Amino acid sequence: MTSPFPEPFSNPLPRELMVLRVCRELKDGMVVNLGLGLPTLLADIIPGDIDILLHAENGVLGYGPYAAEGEEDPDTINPGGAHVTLRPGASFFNSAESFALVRGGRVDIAVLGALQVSEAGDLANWMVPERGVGGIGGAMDLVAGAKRVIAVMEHTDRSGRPKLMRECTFPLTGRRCVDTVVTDLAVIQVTTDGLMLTELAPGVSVEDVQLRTDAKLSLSPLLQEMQF
Amino acid sequence: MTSPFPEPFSNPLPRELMVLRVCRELKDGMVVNLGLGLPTLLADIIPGDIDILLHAENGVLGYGPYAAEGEEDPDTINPGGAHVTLRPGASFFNSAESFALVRGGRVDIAVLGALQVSEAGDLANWMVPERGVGGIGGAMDLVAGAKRVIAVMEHTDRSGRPKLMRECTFPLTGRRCVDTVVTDLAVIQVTTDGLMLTELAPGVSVEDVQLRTDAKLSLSPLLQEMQF
Amino acid sequence: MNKVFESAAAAVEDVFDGATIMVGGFVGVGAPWELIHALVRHGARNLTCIQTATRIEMAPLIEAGLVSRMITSFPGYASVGQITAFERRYKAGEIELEVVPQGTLAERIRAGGAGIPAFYTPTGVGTIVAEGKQSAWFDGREYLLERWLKADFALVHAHRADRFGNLAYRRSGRAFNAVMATAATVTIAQASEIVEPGEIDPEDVHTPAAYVGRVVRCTTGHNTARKGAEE
Amino acid sequence: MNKVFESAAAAVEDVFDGATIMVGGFVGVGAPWELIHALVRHGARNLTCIQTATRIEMAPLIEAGLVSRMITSFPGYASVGQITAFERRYKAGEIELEVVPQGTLAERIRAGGAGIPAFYTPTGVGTIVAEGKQSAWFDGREYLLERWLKADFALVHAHRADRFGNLAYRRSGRAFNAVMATAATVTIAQASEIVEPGEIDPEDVHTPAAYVGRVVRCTTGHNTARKGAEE
Repeated sequence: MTSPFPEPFSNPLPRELMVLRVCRELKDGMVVNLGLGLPTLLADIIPGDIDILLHAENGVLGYGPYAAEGEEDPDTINPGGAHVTLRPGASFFNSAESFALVRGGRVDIAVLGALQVSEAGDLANWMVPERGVGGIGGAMDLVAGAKRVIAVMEHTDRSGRPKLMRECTFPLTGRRCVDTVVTDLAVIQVTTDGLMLTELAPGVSVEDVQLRTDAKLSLSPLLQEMQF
Repeated sequence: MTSPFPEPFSNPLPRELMVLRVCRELKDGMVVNLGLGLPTLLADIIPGDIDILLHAENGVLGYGPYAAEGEEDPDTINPGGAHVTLRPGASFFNSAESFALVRGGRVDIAVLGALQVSEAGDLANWMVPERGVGGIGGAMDLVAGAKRVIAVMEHTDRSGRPKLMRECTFPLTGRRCVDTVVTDLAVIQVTTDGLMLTELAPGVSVEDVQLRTDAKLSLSPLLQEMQF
Repeated sequence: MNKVFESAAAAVEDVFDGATIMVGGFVGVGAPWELIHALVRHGARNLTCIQTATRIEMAPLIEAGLVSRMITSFPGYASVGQITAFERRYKAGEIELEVVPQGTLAERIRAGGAGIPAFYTPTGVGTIVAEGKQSAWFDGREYLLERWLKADFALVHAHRADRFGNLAYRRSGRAFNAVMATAATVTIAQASEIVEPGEIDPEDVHTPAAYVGRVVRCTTGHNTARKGAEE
Repeated sequence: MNKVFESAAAAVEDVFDGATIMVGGFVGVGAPWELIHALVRHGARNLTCIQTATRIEMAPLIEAGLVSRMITSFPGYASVGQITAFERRYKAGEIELEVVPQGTLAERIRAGGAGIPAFYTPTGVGTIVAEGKQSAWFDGREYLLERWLKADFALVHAHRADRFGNLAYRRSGRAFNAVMATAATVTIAQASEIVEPGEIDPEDVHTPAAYVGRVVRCTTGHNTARKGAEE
């Protein structure tokens, strides 16, 4: 049986460059939360000339890159359980305080992995129904509270199935919550008129992207190639 | 015009002894909140052989007696603004945490001043209507949250008007919240059947008390003289 | 990232007529005196102010006639003979009053900072505080529905601050300061000392930098409570 | 006042069949391992457990078949291939599940400790979390009504404790431990170190003694997180 979906794109952006593209959205002084998976890579590449406060659900503000082998502090982890370092100006607090900060609107950007994003900006990122049991973690709180949500994901799943949908088919994390989607093919903004393609990865055409997108894309008048 | 009320009792208990009587209710390990006014005197007379954690609404648990002249810490006060000392094992927290502890039922005894107490245990202690503007402070939270409320007050006001009423006439602090009343004449328990006289101050008769009480008092089968 | 302002005057410069202001401090301890006095000089009017009491921290703003609405747990002092500036102006009809039990006040401010628009509390059931409020029963007990409180500006006093806006209070200076600092669009902190990020131990930060917009170094010495200023 | 128990076994001795237990720890950091293992040995059954995840701290209790209901934000791990003890027993119908977003879980526990029976939150609107819940609109936005969570026992790990029950956590060991410690009828803390009252600076106490019923000294070394144990 052949796949009903187009071939995956031959030369998508590597994960490192997707993350580098997301990093350009971070500005000095911002509070940023990085979801599990791909977004956590950002912690290691934030430029030294800006001060970003990375927020971790488990009660840390201002953590830094992964700890070097042998220099791990046993009680300093990111929400994924990886040992991280602290930047100067960090603080610890409990989980209720941590999510108070999130719901209270103090997170400027939440960068989250995604399974599906709809043209209305609905996000599904916690459960693949055929696996049966998912993990919500802090994602629902983050999409409810963060000022801006950036979803970062491969443009399609491994079988080529589009992840940018007219409607999500997986259980939702939140409705109308995603502002920007960064994929291995493009950058897409969620507007009140649906999805707008604003940037293309090097070597990717508008057709390449639309072919692999379930929702209809509009084109930004300022459509350009992704910068890193 | 003569007063419609009986003469004030000639030889009521001094404030120091009222407070000493209340002190006998405190047991090792208890968390106790002392309201403004008369109850604050308790902080100075807690026996050294029991550990009581005094809770202050402004975010202290485990404060001690008043600070000696010249030894005041500028940032260590009770809710009345008086400089106090700390006992070993004290802790500081913010006002939201302080009242979380109160509403959460962690205060074993709240000792509060009172303007009026009704036979149902209603308490009025924050406003004299003719003065027009009162101060609720933390009293409504304390009566809602403390496991036990002891009201301590003179048995009548200065004109001889009873303060133990069938119904309070002043604005309430809380309904059915007072468990015990300690006055300068007697100790009275609030029961489901109304007020029960359990102890008499030295030299005070049942009639002396009932005469100066608007509500009907029942007599405890164990009625005794107050011990200090 | 540098949130340090050169002066209290500069830090309160954009406070506008009709703004809602939370004012920290408890019986004078942890009172943001320099910001309060800067605000008096700035002169924004028709302020709605939120403070647990009216007698001490609020006095300069009330006496200057800048306050038109007060949300407080201590509008007056039943046990004190003298009348305060607040009581005088309130009775003259110049200031509107919303009386809130102190714990409900703290929880409403905390809710404002925590993105909780409303919550149920047992405090005030059966009293005048319940008037006009929804109530509901849970597990056999009645509770009142209370709404969050937020402000345009919060004025707080910290013991130490860094240029990211991390704050540490001293002892009972924490009280309402640490709660109000979370609930305003712009939180302005005066601090006895300003240090470099990292100098406040991450375990000792009471208000994380995310909540704080502006930091000003105190020019006068450490605040002191009024000795024996019992309410 | 002396809340120190001689052993973890003695501290969990009265945990009864059908009890509700909050279990602290986050990906193993701040996990109350000695109390967890004592509870496994004690063997109380049909427990309702509250933990932010199911894979690490809960594994010994679930594998021993003691848990019949789980309230958690991470029942499974979408990104991990292997199936956990929880997933196996859940799919076999042996454990009931209530999935709660992590922030709502923290806030519900905090509400349990704070005497707030219910509150409104924006989290989960329009998702399966909203099913069967009341919602209300405030200022043009929809919110869900969530109930407090309380427990019969909370098991937490502290870095330092004193015999009054004051607790101080270390770094991200604070997370859920400090919240759960406020919301149980009996809070049981294991601590790496037990000191005399006063040795923990009053500014450094994270959980005041009023919340804590029992304290046990850890017999093993300091807990460590699983390196890179990414969920």
